[in-house]
Amino acid sequence: MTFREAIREAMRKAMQADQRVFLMGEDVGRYGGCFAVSKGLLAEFGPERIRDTPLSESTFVGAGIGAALGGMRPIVEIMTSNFSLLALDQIMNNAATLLHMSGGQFNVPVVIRMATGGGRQLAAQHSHSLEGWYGHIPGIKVLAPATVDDAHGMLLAALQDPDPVLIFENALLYNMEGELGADAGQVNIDRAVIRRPGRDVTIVSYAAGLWKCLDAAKQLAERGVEAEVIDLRSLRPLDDATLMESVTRTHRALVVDEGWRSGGISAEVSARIMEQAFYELDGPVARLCGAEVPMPYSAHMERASLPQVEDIVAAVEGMRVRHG
Amino acid sequence: MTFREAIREAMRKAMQADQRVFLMGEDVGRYGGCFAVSKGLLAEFGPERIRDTPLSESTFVGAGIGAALGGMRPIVEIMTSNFSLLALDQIMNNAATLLHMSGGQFNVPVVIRMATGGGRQLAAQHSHSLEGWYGHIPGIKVLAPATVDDAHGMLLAALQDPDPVLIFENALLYNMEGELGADAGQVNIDRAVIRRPGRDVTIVSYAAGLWKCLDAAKQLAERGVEAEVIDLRSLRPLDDATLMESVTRTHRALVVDEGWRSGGISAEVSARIMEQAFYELDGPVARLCGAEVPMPYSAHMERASLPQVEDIVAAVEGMRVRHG
Amino acid sequence: MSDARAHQLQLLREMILIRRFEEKCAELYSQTKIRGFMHLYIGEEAVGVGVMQALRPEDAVVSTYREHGHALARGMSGGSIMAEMFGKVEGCSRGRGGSMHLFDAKTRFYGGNAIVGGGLPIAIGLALADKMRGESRVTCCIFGDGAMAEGEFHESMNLAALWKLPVLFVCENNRYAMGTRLDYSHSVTDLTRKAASYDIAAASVDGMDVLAVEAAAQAACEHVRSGKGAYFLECQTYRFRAHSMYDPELYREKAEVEEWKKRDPIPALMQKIEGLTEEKIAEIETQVAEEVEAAIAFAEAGTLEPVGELTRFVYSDRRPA
Amino acid sequence: MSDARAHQLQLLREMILIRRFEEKCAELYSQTKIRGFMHLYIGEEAVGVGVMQALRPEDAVVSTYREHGHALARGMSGGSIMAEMFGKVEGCSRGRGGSMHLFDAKTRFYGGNAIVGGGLPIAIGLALADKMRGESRVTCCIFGDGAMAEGEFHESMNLAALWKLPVLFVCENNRYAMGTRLDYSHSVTDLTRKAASYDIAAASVDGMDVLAVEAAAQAACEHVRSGKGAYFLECQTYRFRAHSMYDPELYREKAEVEEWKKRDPIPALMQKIEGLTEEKIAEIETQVAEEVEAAIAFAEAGTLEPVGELTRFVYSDRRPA
Ligand SMILES: Cc1ncc(C[n+]2csc(CCOP(=O)(O)OP(=O)(O)O)c2C)c(N)n1
Ligand SMILES: Cc1ncc(C[n+]2csc(CCOP(=O)(O)OP(=O)(O)O)c2C)c(N)n1
Ligand SMILES: [Mg+2]
Ligand SMILES: [Mg+2]
Repeated sequence: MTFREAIREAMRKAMQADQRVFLMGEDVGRYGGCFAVSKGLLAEFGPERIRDTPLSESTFVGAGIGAALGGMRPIVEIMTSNFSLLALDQIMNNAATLLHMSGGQFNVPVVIRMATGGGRQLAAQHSHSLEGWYGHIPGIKVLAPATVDDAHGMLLAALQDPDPVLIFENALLYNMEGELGADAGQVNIDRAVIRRPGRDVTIVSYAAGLWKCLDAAKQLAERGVEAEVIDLRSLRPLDDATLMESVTRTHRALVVDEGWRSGGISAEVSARIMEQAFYELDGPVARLCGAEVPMPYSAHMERASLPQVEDIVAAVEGMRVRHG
Repeated sequence: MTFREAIREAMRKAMQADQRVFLMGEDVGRYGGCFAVSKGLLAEFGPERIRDTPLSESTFVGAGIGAALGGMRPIVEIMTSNFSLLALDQIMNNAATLLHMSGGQFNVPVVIRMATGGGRQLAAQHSHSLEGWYGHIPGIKVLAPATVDDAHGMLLAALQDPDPVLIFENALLYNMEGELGADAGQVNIDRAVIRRPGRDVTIVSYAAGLWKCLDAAKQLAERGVEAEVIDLRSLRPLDDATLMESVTRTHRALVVDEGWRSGGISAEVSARIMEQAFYELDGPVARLCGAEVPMPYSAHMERASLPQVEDIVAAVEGMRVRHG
Repeated sequence: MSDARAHQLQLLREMILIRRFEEKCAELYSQTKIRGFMHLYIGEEAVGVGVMQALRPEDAVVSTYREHGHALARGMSGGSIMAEMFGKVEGCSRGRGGSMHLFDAKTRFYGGNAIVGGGLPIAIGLALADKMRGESRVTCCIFGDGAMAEGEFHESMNLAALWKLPVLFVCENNRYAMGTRLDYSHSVTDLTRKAASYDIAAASVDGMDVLAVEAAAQAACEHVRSGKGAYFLECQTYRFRAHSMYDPELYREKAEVEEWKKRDPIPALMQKIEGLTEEKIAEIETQVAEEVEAAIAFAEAGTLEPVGELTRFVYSDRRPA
Repeated sequence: MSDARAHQLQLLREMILIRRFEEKCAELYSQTKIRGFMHLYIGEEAVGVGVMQALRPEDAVVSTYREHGHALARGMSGGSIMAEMFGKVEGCSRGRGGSMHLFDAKTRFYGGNAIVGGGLPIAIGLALADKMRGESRVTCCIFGDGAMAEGEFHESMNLAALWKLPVLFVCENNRYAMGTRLDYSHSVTDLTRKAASYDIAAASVDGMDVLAVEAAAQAACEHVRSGKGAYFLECQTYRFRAHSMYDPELYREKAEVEEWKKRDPIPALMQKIEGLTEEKIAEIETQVAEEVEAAIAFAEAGTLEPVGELTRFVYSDRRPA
């Protein structure tokens, strides 16, 4: 099953189980979803529950918030994270604030899914990884699945959550194959997960970047460096405990993020390790991030804009991690 | 002269000197500016150059970008940083990308000013300090004046800049009095400034927070701790050199930011010190930030949401800075 | 006393309540009991009072930052509103919202929204929820003339029409958006023409005449409840006071304000109520004054939310079963 | 040969150039020479070619991601466009933009904008700059039927009308926004009614008839240049190909596409040109084929931008004097 199918499967299950769940967004229905995630759902659930919207991000996201207030469990799809900027007022000023500023009266159980990330030569208005940046906003949760299991289970968990949850789907992962157990259900969305244990250095990443880190870890292992690779999974809240426990063992950390460096999630992870595990560190936490540029179209320039496996390997080696 | 008047004076000078400069925004003209910054300018320059716009943040910001492309030097005023979210698509997807994605053909010399910050009991849709968060975006510059001199000189400098510059004016500062030399002109916007020298600990802040830090530094001095206080001034780009030079002397740093902590500018400053001055540190860089909540209305809760002088003093003392 | 006359007296009472409540608010603002931004409704009472008559308890209201009048007319207690503005935990939003952010689940009052235009999509969603579940409830969305220039107005009208949603759009056209006069905000100042461009049924009504507003709102709600889709009601009104407590009112002539004050909705209604005596008016004023005083007393007696609760409700206390 | 006929032949040549150029693009896409998102204009050539006739060199164009045709008709070289899509530094955007982001300062072609609706405010600003400086230039802003649902359309139309800005709004109504048919996007599908709600002069024209588009655009530009303010021109057209290279076209019937293909603007114009011979057509095709081949050769021969320049132009190389 692909990552894409896993998300579709989760939506299908949720809609079968709960009449309040519906999907809304541009071209989710008749077109089949811009990345084909919702393909087939229109035939199964009809246009009332698989709602094509006009191009109007701010209003259909706001409508998702309103429908959630009204007792529904909407899934709102935004085609690409760059377009979500059009809806950011609704996300930050409404979804994220309503529960708190109403003194606990109105919670907003909306799920907002969107594609994100570079690597497909879509250039400067379709390629950015804004998920880490969204992690700044209190009142929302921000998830970034890397595996088929998480693509499926996080969506189910998000739909059970009483608060607004944003799920960023790195579009490079849609075709990724993986196993999904027959009994797969919702997953824990509070914890980061160690995807590969290791004793020499902690590499922190998420989503598409995670797979590059795992590849790099393999190469490093051949050179005698055992890297532990952590998948953040949730960018807000962050699971400090898992991070600190790991760094306390490895004493070194590298954060790999395809998003822009300054003020990105990599900065937050670094700052937290500084605060909570400074005396465990044998050297500074390093960051390897997307270049701070609007994403260029040409393949070689885009490649240069994103952290690659060899960069990760080099970064770890540059940290002079002591071998074994 | 107040901070407010200094900004007005800079706008006046710029409009007198350069026919291309004009001001556009909601209620900048007939109303006199929501914070009275532009009061009187309509009478002096007329409605062509002091343009009241309809409520339509996305379009009047985009129009500023377009007018800049068309050879003008627009100053666009957004009433409050929370409202700027409505224009974020134009800022990130257009202003910040056009020069790069056009291969250097089209630069965007627009200046976008907005009020920001809490402390006035304006609650969850009018109070956030989003300036640090904007520092994530490559292609724009982000300024945060703390002094009358900077309020004036940064605006003049921004108008000379070929690229989009956002200026965040903490509304608590508008009534602050200060001196402005008769020959005051544009100021350097590339450098952070040491507002108070000290040898024991570096406190990093900007805008309204700076003044709290200076107050705290006075109290700390009475207790024998000499704090160096740095005013970042520019949140993008950050002036690493000034920061590292200071930390290399003091070996301790505290970042004070009224914005939210996670993924804010405080995280970036901490991460950079980690990367560039780790071996100079005697202890972890600490952060004191706005509470991660939608800003509450009631005075005592709002106060509790923002770093206060006593919190800064306590934070420095908690760092066990060695005295003398 | 006829039912009709009793009802008129009730409308009068509600308008006077809003008026006196807000006059006190202005005083309390000067005394710094109330802080932040505060926007008075004085002069516009007929709109809120008239519109709310047409709503049923199960309907929803999405309002703006100029919402004291809407909240009172919707049946929220003056005490909970005043306590809110005093920043007390007994306030309708636990003191977290203040004047601009009144909320009340009981009366389905979804704010108190201070991003101009930001409430429109929320209303669309509430109405969508009702429509999907086959509820015949109305979502009443109130906004100003200025808000209609925002993109979200366009998007929301289109969606409401496209999906035939049960929304009552109420535009309080008070001729200014802060200091920006209608004709500086809109190229077309007949606002019902905008509704027409989405094929949304529309009417314009004298917003200084509470009976006219009520009748128009009743007709509008009937349209919405009967499944014909959204309705746009423009109420032509005027604010007698400044935009907020900080506004020096440079943008309009005193004479214009005075002209409109002649159409004050409260005396206008008084003249229409048959045999209304000075005594009756005095009785109402006394009752209202007591109610306002009680609200203030409630607010004064209120307590502060413990600081330790600052981060409570950033997220829900618990996930539901 | 009459001037009129020569002009018609020129229009034909331009449309054929776009058609053949894009047919090649599709091939080159299959060969992975071109990557990313690519949106073909095939079927809609009469709109871009017709509209561009009415523009002068000093005018500005703000376009969308479906802009190859606009760029070619505006006079940008096929080579610089093809090189751009090949990701070469000789491309009109140094290979940084690709198909969706063609830019050209010389012809005042301001993109190649891939946020639907995002170009409208930019056009407003360009026109404002002209107006403030007393230039009598036109800013031509092109967008689709889908874009008109975005809030920025509403805000931009209002501002253009309010400030009487010299903007020519060109809506390419090809009846679909990706897979969303016009009547699922808009409650009112007569798009000129939207323009009317801002008091912007408007016309709708057969977008499959290049001569009609040209005439309408000329009239529109005259209106704009004479200081009467903005103009809205709807061009009714159809895209013969998929929305982009990824679109399985589940949302429309083949028969509908075939029906529209009967109105293909190229044969339609051919039939109108007096005494047009097969030889003449073959001659044009040959010239065009050569031009397209030359463009491809130019692109193939192009070089890659040095990786070291990645961060160049995030900010300007230097501050101006
Ligand atoms: C998005 C946004 N922009 C600007 C403001 C500042 N502001 C508050 S009220 C207002 C005027 C709104 O006018 P209108 O919609 O006519 O309502 P009125 O205040 O007249 O009732 C403005 C500009 C805001 N709150 N939100
Ligand atoms: C803000 C935004 N939302 C969604 C998209 C994805 N998208 C690209 S083109 C398109 C359809 C636009 O339709 P229309 O305006 O009619 O232009 P057409 O493609 O038909 O020429 C969509 C939804 C986008 N690029 N930008
Ligand atoms: Mg108004
Ligand atoms: Mg279209």
